[in-house]
Amino acid sequence: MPRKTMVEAIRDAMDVCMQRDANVVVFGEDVGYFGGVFRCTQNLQQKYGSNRVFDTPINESGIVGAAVGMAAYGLRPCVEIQFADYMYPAYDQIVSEAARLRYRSNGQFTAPLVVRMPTGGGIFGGQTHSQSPEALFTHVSGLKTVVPSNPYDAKGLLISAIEDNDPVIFLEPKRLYNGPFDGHHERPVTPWARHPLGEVPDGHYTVPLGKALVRREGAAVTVLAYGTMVYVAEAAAEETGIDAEIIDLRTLLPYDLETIVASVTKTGRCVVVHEATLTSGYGAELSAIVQENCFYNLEAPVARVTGWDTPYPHAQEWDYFPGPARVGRALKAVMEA
Amino acid sequence: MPRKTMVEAIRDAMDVCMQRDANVVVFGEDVGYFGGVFRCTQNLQQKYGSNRVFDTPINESGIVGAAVGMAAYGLRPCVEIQFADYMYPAYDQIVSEAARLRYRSNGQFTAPLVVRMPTGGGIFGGQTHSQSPEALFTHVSGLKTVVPSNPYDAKGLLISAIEDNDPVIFLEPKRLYNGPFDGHHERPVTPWARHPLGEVPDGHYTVPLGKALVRREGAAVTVLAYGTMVYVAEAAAEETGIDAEIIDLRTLLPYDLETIVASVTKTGRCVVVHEATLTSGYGAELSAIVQENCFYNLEAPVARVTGWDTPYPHAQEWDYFPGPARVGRALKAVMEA
Amino acid sequence: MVFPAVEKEPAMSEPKPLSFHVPAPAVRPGGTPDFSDVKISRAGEVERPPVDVAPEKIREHAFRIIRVLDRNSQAVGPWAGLLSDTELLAGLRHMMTLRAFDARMQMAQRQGKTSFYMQHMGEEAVSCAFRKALEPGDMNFPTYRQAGLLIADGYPMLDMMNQIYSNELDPMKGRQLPVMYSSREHGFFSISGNLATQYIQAVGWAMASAIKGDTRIAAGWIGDGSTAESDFHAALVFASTYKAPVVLNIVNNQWAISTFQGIARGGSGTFAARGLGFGIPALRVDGNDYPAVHAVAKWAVERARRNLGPTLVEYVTYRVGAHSTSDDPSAYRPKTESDAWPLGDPVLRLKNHLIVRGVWTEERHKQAEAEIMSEVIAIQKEAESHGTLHTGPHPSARDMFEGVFEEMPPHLRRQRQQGGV
Amino acid sequence: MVFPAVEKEPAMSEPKPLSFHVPAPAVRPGGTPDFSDVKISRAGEVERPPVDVAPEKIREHAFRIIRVLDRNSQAVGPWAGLLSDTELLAGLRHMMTLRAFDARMQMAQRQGKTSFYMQHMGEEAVSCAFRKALEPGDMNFPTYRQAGLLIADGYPMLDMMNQIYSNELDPMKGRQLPVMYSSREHGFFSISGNLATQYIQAVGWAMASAIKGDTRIAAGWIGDGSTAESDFHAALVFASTYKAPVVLNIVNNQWAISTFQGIARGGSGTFAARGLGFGIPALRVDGNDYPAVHAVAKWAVERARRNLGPTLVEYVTYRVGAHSTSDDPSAYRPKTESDAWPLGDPVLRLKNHLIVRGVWTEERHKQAEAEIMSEVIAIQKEAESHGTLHTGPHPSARDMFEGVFEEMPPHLRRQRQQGGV
Ligand SMILES: Cc1ncc(C[n+]2csc(CCOP(=O)(O)OP(=O)(O)O)c2C)c(N)n1
Ligand SMILES: Cc1ncc(C[n+]2csc(CCOP(=O)(O)OP(=O)(O)O)c2C)c(N)n1
Ligand SMILES: [Mg+2]
Ligand SMILES: [Mg+2]
Repeated sequence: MPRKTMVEAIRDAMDVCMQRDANVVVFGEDVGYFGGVFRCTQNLQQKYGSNRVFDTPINESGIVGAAVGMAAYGLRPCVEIQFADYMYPAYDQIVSEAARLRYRSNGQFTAPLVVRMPTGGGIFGGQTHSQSPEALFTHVSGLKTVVPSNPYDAKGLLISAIEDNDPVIFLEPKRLYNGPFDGHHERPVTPWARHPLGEVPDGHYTVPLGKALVRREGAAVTVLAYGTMVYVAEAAAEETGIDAEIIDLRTLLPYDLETIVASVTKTGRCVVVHEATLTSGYGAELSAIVQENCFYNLEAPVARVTGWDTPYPHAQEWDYFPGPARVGRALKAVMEA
Repeated sequence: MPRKTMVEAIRDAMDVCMQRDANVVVFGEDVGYFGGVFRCTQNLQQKYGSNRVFDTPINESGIVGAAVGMAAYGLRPCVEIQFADYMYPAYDQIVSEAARLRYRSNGQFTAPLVVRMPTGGGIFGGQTHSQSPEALFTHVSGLKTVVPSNPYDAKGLLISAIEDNDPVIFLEPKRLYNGPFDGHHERPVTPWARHPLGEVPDGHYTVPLGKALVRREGAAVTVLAYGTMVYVAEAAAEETGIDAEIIDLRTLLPYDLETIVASVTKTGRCVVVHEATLTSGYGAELSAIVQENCFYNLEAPVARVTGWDTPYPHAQEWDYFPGPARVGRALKAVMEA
Repeated sequence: MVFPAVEKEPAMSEPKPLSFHVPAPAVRPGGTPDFSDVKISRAGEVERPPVDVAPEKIREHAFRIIRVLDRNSQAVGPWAGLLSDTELLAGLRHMMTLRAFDARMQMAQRQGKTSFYMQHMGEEAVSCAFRKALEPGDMNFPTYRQAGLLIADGYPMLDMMNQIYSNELDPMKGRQLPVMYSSREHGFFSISGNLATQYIQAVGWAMASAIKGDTRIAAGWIGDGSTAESDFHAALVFASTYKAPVVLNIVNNQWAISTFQGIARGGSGTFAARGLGFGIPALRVDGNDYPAVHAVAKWAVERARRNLGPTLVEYVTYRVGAHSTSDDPSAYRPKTESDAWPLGDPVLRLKNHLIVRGVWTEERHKQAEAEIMSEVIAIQKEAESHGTLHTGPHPSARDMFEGVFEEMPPHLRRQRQQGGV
Repeated sequence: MVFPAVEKEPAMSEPKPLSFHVPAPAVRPGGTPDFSDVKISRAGEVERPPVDVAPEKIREHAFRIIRVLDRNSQAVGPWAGLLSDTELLAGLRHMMTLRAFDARMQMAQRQGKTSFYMQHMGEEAVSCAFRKALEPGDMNFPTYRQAGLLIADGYPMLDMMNQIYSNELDPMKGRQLPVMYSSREHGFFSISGNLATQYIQAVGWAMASAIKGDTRIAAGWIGDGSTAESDFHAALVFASTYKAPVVLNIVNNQWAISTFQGIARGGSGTFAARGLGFGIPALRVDGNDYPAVHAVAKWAVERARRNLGPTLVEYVTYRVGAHSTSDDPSAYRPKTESDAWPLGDPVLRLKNHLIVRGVWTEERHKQAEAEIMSEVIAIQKEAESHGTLHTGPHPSARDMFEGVFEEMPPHLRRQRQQGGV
């Protein structure tokens, strides 16, 4: 099977959708001629013309606002915000408009659009190229929020997102674009070409929204992770020798309660990991639903390992990033609790 | 002691601060000549002149952005967003600018500003006059978030907020402006003039940020609440006869872990209540920290009673609002668990 | 170093202290209304350029006011003559209907039958006449003060009232506020309530139409105060860059709640002037002059339809009533200000024009008023038979959980169960 | 009913399908650079109005380019003659220093000593000359491409490098990206990295100065591409309404990463034209012409200082280098495009002017180049002795937890403990 990087898989998803549905359009800052600063839309303009793939002025509210209008017209816009850190100017259009349009108009108008954005740290991007704002989306009724962790899922989930009739926030962990990353920044990068999850079928397939996947089976403790942290969790499990079951959530909303509950019921222990700051992060919701649903099975408090409650620093990237050592310590602590 | 409504108490806080500190300025949509759509700034322009109290164009990003510049200059802006539902256009200035300025400039520049906004439901305001977006602030490092529940606290907390050297989000439960509200919408409104917490001393006093208050002592279960839900929780406790300890958090960030932990350690049970939608609401964080800190004391899962995960509806206001019946059911369930 | 040292310049003479400027209206409550600063062009005076005119050729149009009906109620000048008597009479009927509807709904709110209402008094011509310049399939992105678009297009008033009452037949199932209508069929996009957000959506819709090689166009709507919002800029940037087939309407009714237009407008002279910075042709029109509104709208719509790009239109009018039922304007403007408004009343002006044309009389007008009012009351009775916000019946709690997504996800199903519905 | 029925109008003749317009640059990689569409005024041609001119009197200034240095390197026209030889020589030195600094830091990034760098090549005159029009105490709100403001004001280059290296002496304690400097002392507001947000902050700062009756003014900075951001609008609205004492600078370097200026500019002709819609005087100036930049800046600064309100200034220049070290422009524009840029190189032009003036020679220039470079290298060595991003030492993990708030709240203290620092 062909191997693809995550960038190529994401591009392929858009390509497949544009081929199948003339209503799919792609736009954003630098996504047209240049193909995006991470090259996720490279060659799409050449292939589909600037009628369907085009550069926009630098105005994130304009990008999403125009997409809402287009989606209401009948198109399926798949737009890019250059970095998740720059989505705030578009937040009003996402929260007040895209998310509520179906509801408030009783289905007369809908907003089937996808907002793609690179997210997460690990690239020395500092405060403005490293953020993980997923919790700001999962709190908003009417949005779906997706975070793929590998090329196969990225393509399948993005196709599902574009085909979905509701607005989907598609967060791409940029540190995974070229290969998996387990937090061992001092080690050489593994490219996707040498990783089984780099195998990406040609053509159309989907990975359903709302379904998590057990990436690693285990009996001792459940780790709830997504994006880059899936690999960090794997490394931590290997390195501590703890028999952790690692769940890759893939979709944060709607979340896959069944898979989560089944695992924690089995293991009786749970560690939640994410890159975003701790307080009011998505991990808080995970912690809350785990203890609401598995209280009587829990043998230790649900632990969270996350970015600290500071802006994302530059020099202290590896002090901030919740790497395998920190996750490993949490696993041990939970096992000993 | 003089009795004041919450509107009067809030106005008084600004008045006291403007009197004491010539750098305090107040502005926002309709806050100048008219005194604000809820009249919180009434007569302040008359008293302090339009140099210090003035109307702004309708641009929330402009209001907060200008406030950041003014704060960096050395003023202490206390600005109003007309409804919390309309803060989204200002979210970038709050999150990316006000919250991070001290950090990124290593203290060279700071943003001592207050953003006041009416929040919460109960007034048939529908989707755009009822929201409770506190979790969108508590997730952001560098912001303090305050929600008063009565005139005394409102004045004391707002003075603290204005005097604080960091940006403070000050959420005013609009349903409490004129009197406490326990969710029994069918009953006549009690004005603050007939409620002990309507007693507001003249002149300067502060209620410290970061300190919760036990509003009602109890042994059976801890209720964590803030704003309007404090009264709903009280009603639920009365009506169920459950000996609930009700904590009014007052400041959501930084939160008062000590008071929370002391109470839950004592009661062994905890119900978290808020108006905002459930998923990734601030209640998730409360639930998480309670079980992280009191796991071995908990005799039942921490329960959450909140607004549903839908946009705030109009006709179904009382189906949506987490009133005393729903809170009461949760109290009973937690006691029986 | 090879460079000579710069000698310190003699200190500049100490500058004077700066002072802060806050625009204020000419008059406040207690004062005598004064609109002498409102520069009003004579009817017939402003020229009618070809629709493919280069925007820079008509910059001055952004500072004048296109008017058709003169003091003698005659239609004059290059923008006159587009509408037949029957069409003008229909326009009169729409405006009168809107006014009667407003009166009843305002009263219904006062009676506690609904939570909230917003009227159009004084601005009826803008939305009623604009609607008639559009074709079926075109899409408006309105604010809460363009119900005339629905009435002039024949949207059932019963549906409007059902929504206002949030009753069992509310087409929005009780989820949305009163007056925040939505009708795809009538080219009326769901109103948000968040100001300005929909202006850029209108541009996006228009871009989509152009992308698909369609012939339908869009119209965005915004108030004078809301032009200050940032999405106004987003809309103008996108419209200018992609030459989107959209008409960008600004309804300048002089007030934004308590704030007079000078706060939003600043030093620009007019709101239409905002278009100058984007190379977008910008016109101003007497918003209380039905034929003028219609003619300018037609011009702008034709530009869009012929793929000539966006047009910005400022409708100069006056909000005679309160901002909404939550507001009392006597706190911030003289009570009699509306009487002094120099552009008169749109209903009266069209009525007088029709009388001058010989196709209308005072008697028929009175009769029509009575007929319209009793029709509106009949519909109101019917609506109330299906419930009011106060009494019910309402859409159900089940309806509250529906429609967040196309399919209800598990967490919401669980919540609905918990809610016991 | 008293109204006659409206007969259905005959259907309008079927309109042609719309088509979508996306602006594209004249040339792409492989093509021959072509700037023939850039209209360039002759040096000395554009008049110099009094600073209290009414904005509507100088609308055409938004479409022309103020230039001082002519083809023969003479300073000509009404904007010439403000600077002494020594001042011009200092300007040359600042620009040369910035260029040398850029060259070294660019290389340092390539060597892995830091994560990221952004250079100024071709745009040195803009920030270097502007700084000299300000007084101490005035405040800039810069973007990442105005390091000339620091260099021309004597901010220690060592501090800049320490920040770029995130080393133990980094004045920002490793928290902020390289090039996102901050210096209150040098009137240089902390750079955010989020585009356009600081434009409105500049207006707010200026409003504060006016509120306090101070004499200090502010300057906002933005790139051509970033004028599309909504905060640009917020800034212009507030500046226009409150007549804030602020200079609003737009650096039009033709590109926004890969996107040519036509995408942001749309149909407006120029970026300065954006001011027209706000009644804000708008000037365009040759950004590669040191004396012209300085003269226009002085004019705008004087307007602000005299409480005459905001001025919008567009600096027409060209981004010769890549957007940043993460970018390779050969993917989206002809490699030789910068050679074809009609306004030349700012360093060369000032150098030639000084030679024509008889105060400079080729030899002294070479010597100065060498001297500056060795100074920069010496400072770089010193900076590297305190660490680079690659090798350390860095600010500590403890520093990471500090400064989020004035006082560290309990939850952060607990986290710092957990982090073991
Ligand atoms: C984003 C946002 N900010 C504030 C408000 C509150 N608000 C509702 S209407 C209004 C005034 C609007 O004035 P204008 O645009 O002139 O429209 P008009 O009411 O005069 O038709 C304001 C401030 C809102 N709805 N949305
Ligand atoms: C809000 C936001 N959106 C997007 C970006 C990513 N970005 C960084 S620089 C840039 C281009 C800016 O171009 P321009 O304003 O012309 O400035 P220049 O780089 O040419 O100096 C973009 C899109 C950002 N930093 N902030
Ligand atoms: Mg208005
Ligand atoms: Mg640029």
